[in-house]
This record gives sequence, structure tokens and C-alpha cells, in this order.
Amino acid sequence: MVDTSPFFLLTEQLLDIGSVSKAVQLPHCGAVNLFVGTVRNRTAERSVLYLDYEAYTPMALAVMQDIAMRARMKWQSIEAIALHHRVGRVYAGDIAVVLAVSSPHRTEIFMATDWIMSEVKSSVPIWKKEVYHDGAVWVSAHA
Amino acid sequence: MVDTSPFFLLTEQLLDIGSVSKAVQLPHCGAVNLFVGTVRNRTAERSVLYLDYEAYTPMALAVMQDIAMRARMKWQSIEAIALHHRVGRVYAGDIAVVLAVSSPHRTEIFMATDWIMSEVKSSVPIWKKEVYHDGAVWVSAHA
Amino acid sequence: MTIHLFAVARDIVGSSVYTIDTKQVPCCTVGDVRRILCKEFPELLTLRSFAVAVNQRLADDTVVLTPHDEVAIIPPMSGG
Amino acid sequence: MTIHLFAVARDIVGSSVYTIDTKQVPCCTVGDVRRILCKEFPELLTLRSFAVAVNQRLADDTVVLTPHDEVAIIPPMSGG
Repeated sequence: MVDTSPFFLLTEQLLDIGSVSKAVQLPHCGAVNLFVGTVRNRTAERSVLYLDYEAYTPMALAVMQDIAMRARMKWQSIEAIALHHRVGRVYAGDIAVVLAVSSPHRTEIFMATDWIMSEVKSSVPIWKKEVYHDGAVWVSAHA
Repeated sequence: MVDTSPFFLLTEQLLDIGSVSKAVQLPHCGAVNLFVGTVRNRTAERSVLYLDYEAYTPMALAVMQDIAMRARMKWQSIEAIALHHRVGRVYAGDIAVVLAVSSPHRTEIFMATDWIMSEVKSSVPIWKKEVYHDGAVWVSAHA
Repeated sequence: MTIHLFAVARDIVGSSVYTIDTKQVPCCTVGDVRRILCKEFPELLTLRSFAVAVNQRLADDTVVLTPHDEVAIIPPMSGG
Repeated sequence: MTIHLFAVARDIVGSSVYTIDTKQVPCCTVGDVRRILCKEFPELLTLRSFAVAVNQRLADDTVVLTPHDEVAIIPPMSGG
């Protein structure tokens, strides 16, 4: 189930937008859409020092692949999908996630990106702890 | 009307996704969406050698700014918009256009990117000529 | 009056500028410019669209031109 | 039976693995795992959600476990 392809990656290293983009680029695909999620310096009026990301790695990679497969079934024009996500400590301003989607034309690419990001947030077993000057919380853990 | 800001650019040089992305990145914006348009190697079953892009430069830059302004009026959550477009000769596989949109959250960012790209295609005075092995045509010029 | 031409329109006219001698030809609106050019270069009528920009904004046929206006022919756009 | 714990669930339990002694405690379904853990660590009940994954897929309370299954507690996810 675990894939070490260039398409799905969990890494402690800095993410590189260009290499995620290159992973999905194909000669007949004129459209690539990239969503880049960065760590904001504030959440709900508290200053964020950094985030600690943790993943259930094999399941996270399996779910990422499953989401990509379902996206390609929903939108037949989508060719390739790559998703790179940071784990470990990520500082404000750093990139936490890059999603790349390619297609011959741009028609369905924005809807597909939107849907994939929603699925990633709701069903990939990754967790983030926001660390402030005076404490820390696991995001969305409690009601 | 003409702006030499990092936000709107017409250039004969190769486009760099990272620098367009950086132009819109802000500490309180957790979401950046990038649309990357590349030159496909085929159009309607003909092999494309390269494209020649031509722009009515001052009007093109003015219209690009106008589109960005209208996008920010339509979607209040959108913070910054950058649009870089190639002119001159662009080869198959090369990037012709990069659009970057930033926002604190991702909610409206995909719809905004979609709308901006449609406006760019329909109302920025830029023209492309597709050059094949055995001829050339101005794209969409004739019915 | 100088008319700027781009892309397929420039190819049809054979030059990136076309000058209307306003002493010889009555010319004062965008519609006049359009008619003069299409009469001289009927191939322009084969284009999918043919807009006129005045001072870098698309202008309606009724717009009255002055000698200081920047006038350009905008054939079907195809950026992106 | 070994239960893997992540994030806030690991913090509550105080360890990234929790072992259920299946000789002492009757345990055979996902629901049983959930009940045993919540009884031992009532703070788990304060979580917004509390799912169980078996062999890296979310599993319903009725799923019957075997000793070779990989079982993990999935607290509310917050990737992206």
C-alpha cells in the first residue's frame, strides 16, 4: 500500500513547489494547478511559533492515493495528481502542503483541487499541534 | 496605467513559478493557489513546434490589473493576485502563464482562480500563433 | 490618425501601423475607423471578432476620436 | 493486542502504544477496543471524534479483530 513514488510524499524536509509541479507535468497537459498551504503566523488571535505535524505514515500515504484515484474517477480530464505534506516541526511562513493537479485543459482542474484538499483535510491521518509562546493545542481535537 | 510591480509581468524570459508564488505570499495568508499554463505538444491532432506570443503591452498590463481589482471586489477573502505571462517564442513544454492568488483560507481561492483565468483568456490583449512543421495559425482568429 | 495593429490584423494589413489621412477621409468615430479598414482590407471581415481599443480600453462604434487618442485594432484574443 | 496511538490520543494515554491483554479482557471487536480505552482513559471521551483504523482503513465498531490486525486510534484529523 505504501508508495515511494514522486507523487505522494510525507517529509521532514522543506517542500519544493517546482518539484511537485514537475511530477504532474505531461507533454499533452496544458494546465497544472498547484495549491500551496503555508503556516500562518496567527490563528484565532494567538501568535503561532510553529506547528508540530505528525502522521500515521502508511495509512496517510494509502489514503492520499485513494483520494487521488477517486478524483480521477470523478473528473476524467484529470491526468496526474501529486501531494507532498510536511511532518515534524514547521515554522510560520513555511509550506506545509503542496497539491498539484494536471489536465490537458483547465476546465475541471479547480473543482478537482478544491475537492481533493477537502478530502485531505478530513480523511488523511495527519495531525498538527499549534505551539504558541504560552502553550500548545492539537488543532480541532476538541469540540 | 502600466505597472512594473512584481504582480503583473509580460516577459520574454522563462517564467519562474516560485517567484510568482512569493509575490503573493503574506504572513497571514495560509493559502496560495497557482495556475500554471504550459504549451502542449499537440493541438487538434497537429504537432506544435512552438508558439509566438504577442501583446499590446500597456493595455494588457492595464487589463490584468483591472481583472485583479474586480476579483478582489467579488471575493473579499482574496488578498493578493500576481499574473506573469510570456511573450515572444515559447516552446512546447514551456510555461506560458502563471497566476497566483493568496488568501487567509482556501474557501474562495479556487473559484477566484477559475474566474480570473477565464477573464485573462477573453479580455487581455495577448495573441498566440501556433507554429507547426508545415504552417502556422493565429489561434481563435477565425470562426 | 495612426491605428495600431496586432497579430492576425497586422498580418492582414501588412504593417503594425496604418495611417488614416483625416484630411482626405472623413473620420471621427470608432465605427468610421472600422469601416475604413474593412473596406481597404476585406479579409478583416473573416475574423471571428474585431474590436477597437481607444486609449487602451475597448470602445464602442459610437465613440468619437480626437487626434491625441491611441487607437488599436484588437483581433480575437488568445492569451493564456 | 497492540493499539497504536497518535497525536492528542497518544498524549492522553501517555504512550504511542497500548496493549490490551486479551487473556484478561474480552476483546474481539473495534467497539470493544473503543470501550476498553474510554473506560481506562475517560479523557478520550472529550475528543470531537474518535475513530479506529484496522489495517490502515477506518473500521466500524462491529468489525471483528484478529491478532494479526494493525489497530490504531484516529483522533480528529487536522492535516493540510
